[in-house]
Amino acid sequence: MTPRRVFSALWSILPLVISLVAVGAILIPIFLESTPWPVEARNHLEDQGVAESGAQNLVSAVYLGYRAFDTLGETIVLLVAVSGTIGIIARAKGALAKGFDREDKGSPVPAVALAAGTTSLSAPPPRLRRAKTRTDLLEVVTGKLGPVVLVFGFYVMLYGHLSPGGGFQGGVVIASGIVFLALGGKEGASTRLTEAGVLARLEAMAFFFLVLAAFLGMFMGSGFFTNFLAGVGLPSVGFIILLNIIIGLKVGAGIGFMGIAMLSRVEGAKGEEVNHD
Amino acid sequence: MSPDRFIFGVVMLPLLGAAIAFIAKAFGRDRWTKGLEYLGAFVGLGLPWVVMVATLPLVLEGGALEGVVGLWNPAVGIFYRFDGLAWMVNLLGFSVAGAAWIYSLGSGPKGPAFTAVFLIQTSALAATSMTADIFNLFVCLEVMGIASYVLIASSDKPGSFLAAFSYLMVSGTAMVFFLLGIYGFYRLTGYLSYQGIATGLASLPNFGGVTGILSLALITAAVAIRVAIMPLYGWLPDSHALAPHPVSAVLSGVLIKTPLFALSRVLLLLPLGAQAGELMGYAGAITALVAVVIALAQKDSKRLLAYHTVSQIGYVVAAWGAAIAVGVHTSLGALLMAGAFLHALFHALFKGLLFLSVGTATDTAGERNVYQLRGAGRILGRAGERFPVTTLTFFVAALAITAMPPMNGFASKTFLTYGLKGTWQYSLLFAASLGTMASFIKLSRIFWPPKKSTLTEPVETNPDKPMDPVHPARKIAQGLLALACIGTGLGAPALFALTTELFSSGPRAAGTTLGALARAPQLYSVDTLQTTLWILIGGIMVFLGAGTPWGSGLLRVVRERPRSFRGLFVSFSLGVAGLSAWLLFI
Amino acid sequence: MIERIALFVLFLLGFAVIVGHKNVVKKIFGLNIINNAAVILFVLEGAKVGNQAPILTTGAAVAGAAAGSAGGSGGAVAGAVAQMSGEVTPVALAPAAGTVDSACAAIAEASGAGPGAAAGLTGDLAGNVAEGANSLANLGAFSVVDPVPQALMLTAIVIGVCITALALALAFRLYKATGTFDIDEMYRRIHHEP
Amino acid sequence: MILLFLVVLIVLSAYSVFTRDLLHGVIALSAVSLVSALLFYILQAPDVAITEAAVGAGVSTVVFVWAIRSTERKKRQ
Repeated sequence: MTPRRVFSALWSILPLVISLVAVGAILIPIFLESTPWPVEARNHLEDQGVAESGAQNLVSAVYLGYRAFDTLGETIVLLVAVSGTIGIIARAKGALAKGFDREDKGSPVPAVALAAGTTSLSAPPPRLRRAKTRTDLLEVVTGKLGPVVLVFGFYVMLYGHLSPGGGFQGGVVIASGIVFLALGGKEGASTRLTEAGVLARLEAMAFFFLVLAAFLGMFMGSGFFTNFLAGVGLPSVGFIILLNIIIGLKVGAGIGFMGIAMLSRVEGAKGEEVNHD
Repeated sequence: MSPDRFIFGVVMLPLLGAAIAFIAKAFGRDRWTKGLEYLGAFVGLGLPWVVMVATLPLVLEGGALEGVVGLWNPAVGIFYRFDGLAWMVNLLGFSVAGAAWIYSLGSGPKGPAFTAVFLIQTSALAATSMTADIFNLFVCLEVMGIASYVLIASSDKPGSFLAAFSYLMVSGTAMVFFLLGIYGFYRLTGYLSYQGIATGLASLPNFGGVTGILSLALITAAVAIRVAIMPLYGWLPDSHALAPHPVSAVLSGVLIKTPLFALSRVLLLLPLGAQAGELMGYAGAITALVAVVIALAQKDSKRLLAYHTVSQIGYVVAAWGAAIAVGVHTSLGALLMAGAFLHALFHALFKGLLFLSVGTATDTAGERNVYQLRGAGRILGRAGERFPVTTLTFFVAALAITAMPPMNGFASKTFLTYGLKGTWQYSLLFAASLGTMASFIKLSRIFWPPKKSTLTEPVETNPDKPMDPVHPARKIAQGLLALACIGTGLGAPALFALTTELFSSGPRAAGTTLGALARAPQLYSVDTLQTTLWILIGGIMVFLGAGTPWGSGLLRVVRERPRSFRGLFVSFSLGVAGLSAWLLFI
Repeated sequence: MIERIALFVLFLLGFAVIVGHKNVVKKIFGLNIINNAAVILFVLEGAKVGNQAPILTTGAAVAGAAAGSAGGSGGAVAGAVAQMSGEVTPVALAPAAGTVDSACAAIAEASGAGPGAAAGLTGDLAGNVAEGANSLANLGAFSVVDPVPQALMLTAIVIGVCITALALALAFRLYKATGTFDIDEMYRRIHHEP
Repeated sequence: MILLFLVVLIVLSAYSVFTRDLLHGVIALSAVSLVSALLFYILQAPDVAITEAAVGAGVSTVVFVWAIRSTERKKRQ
């Protein structure tokens, strides 16, 4: 190695070293800060959390009660991410249905020539691995396991106020149950739950009800995102259960939808199912 | 119903509209889809105006709606505050988003999915403007961010995917730093609301020491990424240049300013916030000049506009930082803040208009290169535009951005620079004005008649090519924005008075008098008109200078400077480090 | 201390990958790693104030919550603690509570306007505080960790995964367009398009 | 105890970053998520543990595996 090459190697990692040193110097005091952890919020929740929210699981109380607005934002992030991911994947196939419908056909923008993706740039189209991804064993096991996983997902979702878990976690389990059903389903005998259209509708409705649940407080309770169920005489924990169910269905449908979209892309054969909704 | 019940309408109505649009997408039957989508857009972009009008009296009285979301216990709940600042930011957001959505009917991506994501972004803007909780700010910024990545990628070009990816990576990383900043503050004070953190820090010896300062630096830098000031602007030009036109309009017009004004709430409350604002103001002044030089060097018309966004946001940040540094409760601070806000508002209008009208012209002509395209007005005429709406609206916007009276840009730049007179930032901003003038003379060449000698003009060589007619929705949106540019220009003094009035209700300012504000700057005086004349002459000189071999060589060097993904992160690290060092050692 | 240094190392590793590695999928790995480090830091430190998971399963809290979920609403909680409220006054409780300063009393007061009030707890300020004192009495033996950081981190984890999914979708499209995962190569191929 | 978990996390993260095979990296990353979930469990954060296991080791692994399967696993020479 000539000194020149050593120098150029050093030169090329110089930006990395600079940024690491800068970031490290800033972050180390924050990581090593050792003031005692504040306990005001903890004490308050320990004393009054159950009375105020109705949930024994204090994390659920914070997540869906005190700071439910954050959770709404998080759900929206998930919604946009799923919708955007599916849109980006779907358009890769040249299909327009699921993502943004581009209708400016024939417009003379030169950039449209670039838009076709694989065509313009000098990339060899990568070969899809067409190994047999479905075996009989896989079908039998996932097909039988799917309903069990679904039931477990509903359990996690419904008991989030008492035990660890909740709408989001339950929703993810439900989504994996849906994907299992989709993997195990025999041709022609699949349940409606694994159809992309049904999932998209379920997700849209659940999102609508989530917004509605936040809204109802404005009219029935005393303000946005208030526990309006308590205002009409239902137990106050009902609000958290309601949000758990809505979020669980929304997350389950959304992630399940994304999983099926990705699955059908890898398998190639069932790809169109996602797109002609 | 009392206002504090329905005030969240500005956040929730766009969300409801988005939900309706998602339902339209999921249950798509051809006839109903469009109807539901338009209903969603009306609910999301139209109805919030009712809330805005209903809260105006309260806000005008200097009042603010504040409390805890959902009336949960304040020990853990999320605080919000809807005051004059939030009202103004919402005004900015809903006006530009409405016009851009109408424009999107005529071009670019559309359909219920686009409408839904667009509405979610608008809702995130409203939420960002009124939250008073640091973790909620984090969530709002993430929602805003993810919606904008998706929208940028929706133009379906490889370049836009790369732009969206770079933006995602750099701002996703910055948001993790933001999270660490939240950690620092929560660990020190035990609160997440701005007010709680401020009181908590004030009670600590030395304001929480190094950790407090560094947490502030991390949060400020992560927001500054979104605002795109000097070391941290690298992601912006590609994404704004390659996004669909209506998305570019909203990204440039609204999306990069909302975090700035949300940040001002944090900085005005926290100790050392004034110093952080001061440094950002300096960076803003430098940004204004540097970005305009790069803009002057660009070939692509939309990229030129994107660099202008960086430059104009530099103006806003320069005045904003100076206002934070002196505090908005002082009369100078209120003047500067009002100037900064008005420029942000007016820039949203005229830059939105520029993106839309240049977008229409370049789409119709099929050419985006400033050096190639000529006679865009005639091409548009051939495409069926009898009345030259696009040409006229382009020139309205160009006059506005170059600060020619009586357009709104003239008014806001006058107000903005008035408070900075005599400082070194003022001279930088003046020099940037010359560059702006020069680059818009350059850009306006796309509307000049073609030279006889050039045969490169694509449409002239192919006169039989069928032209797509310009969609009426585009013209309506452009017309609305142009009227807004002229109208706000004429009504600027009244707006300025209103803005200063509204800012007087900002945090910490309660109870202080603003009597000194009577001396608001005279808009049309010999002095200001003289400055305008100098800018005009100087701008023409710069334009001619850029045309000389020496000038164009220099611009080519600027245009072809190396850019890389890694550079984004190196400049981010250096930016955070610089801010921290400034706060630690000042 | 040494645990946090380890987390710091983990964070720096992730950041170095984001900045330095050429492969975009590895960069997304890096984003995951730094997010994970921040989440662990929050939870780790938030867990230092207690020794129990923040799920109340013993004492008056359970009775109250069980009654609440059974349909008795918060009113049952109020009833359960009402008998105590006769004997102890809030003023007497505040010093007795030890770790709870006067802020706690103020919070309890504020809670009168919260959802608890709507649930039928109005006027049971004394009851609230009495219940507070009851669980605080056991503080030495049993106290929960701070649930707030955990709730925040749930949000942060989910947002992190959403960002990851979107980034991967974009990386996939970029791969289809350029045929490479090398970021510099991507810049070169896309920005030097004729 | 906690330190042991953290060391394992660092080792697995480093492996996921430095291995040449992206699929191995993804598996290591999902192991990172699982170890973190265990860590959260012993840190008295069962909710975070469940979320990390479901989301980090489940969803994100699926997305990664999908992305790698439909593109390339190792750098082509």
